[in-house]
Amino acid sequence: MTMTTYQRRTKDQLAARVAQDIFDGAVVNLGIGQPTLVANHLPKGREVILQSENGILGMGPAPEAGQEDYDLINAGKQPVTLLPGGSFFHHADSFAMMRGGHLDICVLGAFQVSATGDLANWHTGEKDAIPAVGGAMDLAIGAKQTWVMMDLLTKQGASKLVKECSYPLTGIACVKRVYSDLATLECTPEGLKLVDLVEGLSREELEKLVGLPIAA
Amino acid sequence: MTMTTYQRRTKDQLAARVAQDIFDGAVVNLGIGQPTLVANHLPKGREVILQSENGILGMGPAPEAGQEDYDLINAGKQPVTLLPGGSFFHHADSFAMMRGGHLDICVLGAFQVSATGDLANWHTGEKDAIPAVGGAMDLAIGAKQTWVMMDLLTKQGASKLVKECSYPLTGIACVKRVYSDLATLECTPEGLKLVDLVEGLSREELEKLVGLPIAA
Amino acid sequence: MINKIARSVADALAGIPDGATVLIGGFGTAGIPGELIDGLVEQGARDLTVVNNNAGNGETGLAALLKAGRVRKIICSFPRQADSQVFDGLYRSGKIELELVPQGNLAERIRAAGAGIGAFFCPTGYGTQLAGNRETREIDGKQYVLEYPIHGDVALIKAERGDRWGNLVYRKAARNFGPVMAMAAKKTIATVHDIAELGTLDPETVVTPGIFVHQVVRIERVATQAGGFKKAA
Amino acid sequence: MINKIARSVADALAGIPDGATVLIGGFGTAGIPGELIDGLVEQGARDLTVVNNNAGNGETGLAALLKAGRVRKIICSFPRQADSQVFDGLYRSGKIELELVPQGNLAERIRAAGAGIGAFFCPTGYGTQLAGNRETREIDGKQYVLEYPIHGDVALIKAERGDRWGNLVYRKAARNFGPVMAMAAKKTIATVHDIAELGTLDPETVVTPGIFVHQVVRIERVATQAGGFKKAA
Repeated sequence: MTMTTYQRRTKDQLAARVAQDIFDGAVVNLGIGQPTLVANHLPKGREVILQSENGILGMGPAPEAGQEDYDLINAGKQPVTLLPGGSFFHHADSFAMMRGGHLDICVLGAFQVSATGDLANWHTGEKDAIPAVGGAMDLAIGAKQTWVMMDLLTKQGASKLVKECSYPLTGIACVKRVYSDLATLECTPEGLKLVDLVEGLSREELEKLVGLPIAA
Repeated sequence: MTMTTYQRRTKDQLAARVAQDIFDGAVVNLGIGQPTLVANHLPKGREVILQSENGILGMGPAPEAGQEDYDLINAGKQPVTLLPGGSFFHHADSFAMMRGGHLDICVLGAFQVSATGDLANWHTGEKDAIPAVGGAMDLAIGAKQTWVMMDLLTKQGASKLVKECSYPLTGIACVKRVYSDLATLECTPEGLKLVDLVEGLSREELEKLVGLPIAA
Repeated sequence: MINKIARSVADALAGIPDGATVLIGGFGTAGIPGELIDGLVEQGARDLTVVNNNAGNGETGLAALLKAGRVRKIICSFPRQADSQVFDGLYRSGKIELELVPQGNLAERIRAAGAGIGAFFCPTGYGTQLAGNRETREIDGKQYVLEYPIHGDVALIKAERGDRWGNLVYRKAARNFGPVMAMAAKKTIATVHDIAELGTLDPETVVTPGIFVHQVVRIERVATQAGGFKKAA
Repeated sequence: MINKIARSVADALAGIPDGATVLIGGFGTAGIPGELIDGLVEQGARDLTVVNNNAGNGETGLAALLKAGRVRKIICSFPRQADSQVFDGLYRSGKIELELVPQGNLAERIRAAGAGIGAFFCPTGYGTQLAGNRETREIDGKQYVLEYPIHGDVALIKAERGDRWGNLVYRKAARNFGPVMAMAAKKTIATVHDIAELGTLDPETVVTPGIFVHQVVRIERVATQAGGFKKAA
């Protein structure tokens, strides 16, 4: 029996990995939570426009302490700023952007993603849980490309990449790419396809962790 | 045989008659052609807001000669002005106003109106005629009250108030009132109802001209 | 003369009946018509259906309205939050009905009500629990769910400036649901921080034309260093 | 770096293929992107479907495009006008297809395309010739007709000012179809009279956010006394 050694991507490394694939000029929506980190890692020289569901295009970084304006917040309700060129609009216009296919990329967190790109990220399905969906379903099916950013395994070691989601769905066949702490994969109608791996991990080992075939 | 003498309302008298029923604070769309005249006869002291389908609320009178701005025109493509308090908006918002039931009154011309309020005002139905509908169908069914302003009879003496429209319909059961050169009438599910008559004309004579029962 | 400026919150809210559907603007800390919600608690209408993005935070505002037992049903996209304890309690004890709606459907259904649309086929939520047993249809190879408009009896919204015709402009992301809710209600009541003289709002920049607004009430401004609003304590 | 400013009309229009659906803004004398229509005549694409409120006036602009035999079909609300002789001739001789659409349906169908709506039930035209054999439905006691979105391959619109991100503001009633057409096309090309430095357009007053715009071309202004535009001779 051989032991392989590999290092999981840290949260910042993962954010940087996602950021690397965001092209110059892209209009991007970064979901609440971990995806927000991606903004800190956009490569210099790329001009990327961030959209926020609550009616902002051209969102900038958090303001300095004391400069917070609670009329200028992101979807996670944290104070942000507006870049030159930014604009404000109402909720129906904002979701028209999202649902009408105008965003180039959205990056979301997930509980589970199926090999063919089904997404579960809004509800654990537990009986006593109070559900909340926000804009997740609109983003998932609306953007030109939906990317998921997550740890590959749960704390219990179960794969969050699955044959079929057991949690309630957010959208069907909507995820194009999964960026995880161990690997980057594509979801296709034929199943998972490998994009890259952390050093020291092989495709075969990844297949074992995930329990699903992963095309090279 | 007795001859009655009565005077038809002139175009300006008819416009003044319509204007008399437009209440203070009303938001009104005046159709192309004769209805436009109503604006000149609004009683002093009433503040009425005119909407134009091409994205104007608070439309004012025609500008002085030499002051025309061809970015500021009405639905009939004539230069107009904007009153203090007026605003501009795009076509979908403008028709949302019209179709969403936000206009208090619209005043339209007509080829025919049925006793129950069907309207025909967009197309004569002639084989070689090129049809054009514009915003007529939206206005007819969208305003809280749709009023028609027309001569009661064609040049050939036929009644334009009919049992059933023979011209292609603009909308069904949408006309509430007809203001004509001879009388003002209401269209109801039970048929026509008299509101007023020009001096010297009796309800019975009007019924003969129209060829339909007219409730007192 | 047209004068939509109300003398007080209480005057503006007078006449809201029991059983009304109340659209309430706001997203996060921005655009919540706090004074109008407090006024609605005072005003006393009960058995309300409330439409808002959330289901109340902390113990004030919408949470206070819920706590007072005045809301029969809430239509929202994101009820569960760290401080949604009032809603959570009512929901778990079956004392409030929840219609959970994806946020984009919420905005579009409200707009549809304002625009006179009878229903629309929408891609969001297809194949999920939230599509429930709604009608679905494939159009041009894509799956859609049929969604119906959300009409309000009253809309309570927060704007920045308004005039006696009811024209409104907003401030930054406080705009959010305000413009669509204004279109969708029989009676729209807006708070503003400034009453503008008629004709001083630039006609190019009016966001909500006065036709959609029925009452405008001035409220005090609580500015932060950045010129924005302090987060409720 | 994002730079949507095109060097010329010809550059902006390059690549429009034969068979394209072209949304063209404008209502009456206001908001017609004359320079782009002239450029499209030059550019040479044929077999076009044109979506515009009218079907051309006089002999220039859209009428010239029709006269050059480049338009297979026109979708509009008001083709017949005193000076629509070019369209009239083509239509009477069966050389152009006409889809006549009530103006509100035209605007709403274009918006639906931009907003990702699959179809919608709409009250306009129910019971009339223009509803054709479309599906109808009674909803809450009212009759509706099912209408489908109008997607454009290209939108040609006229705005007043724009920046390198594609943000646009308009002037008075020249706004008309511009903002909805910008949303509904794969490629939106706007003429402006001024290029604004990025950040100088007030974010509160941007009417079309840059996400909906792909090319911005500056054209000359022809001012009248009132600051508006001269009617084409």
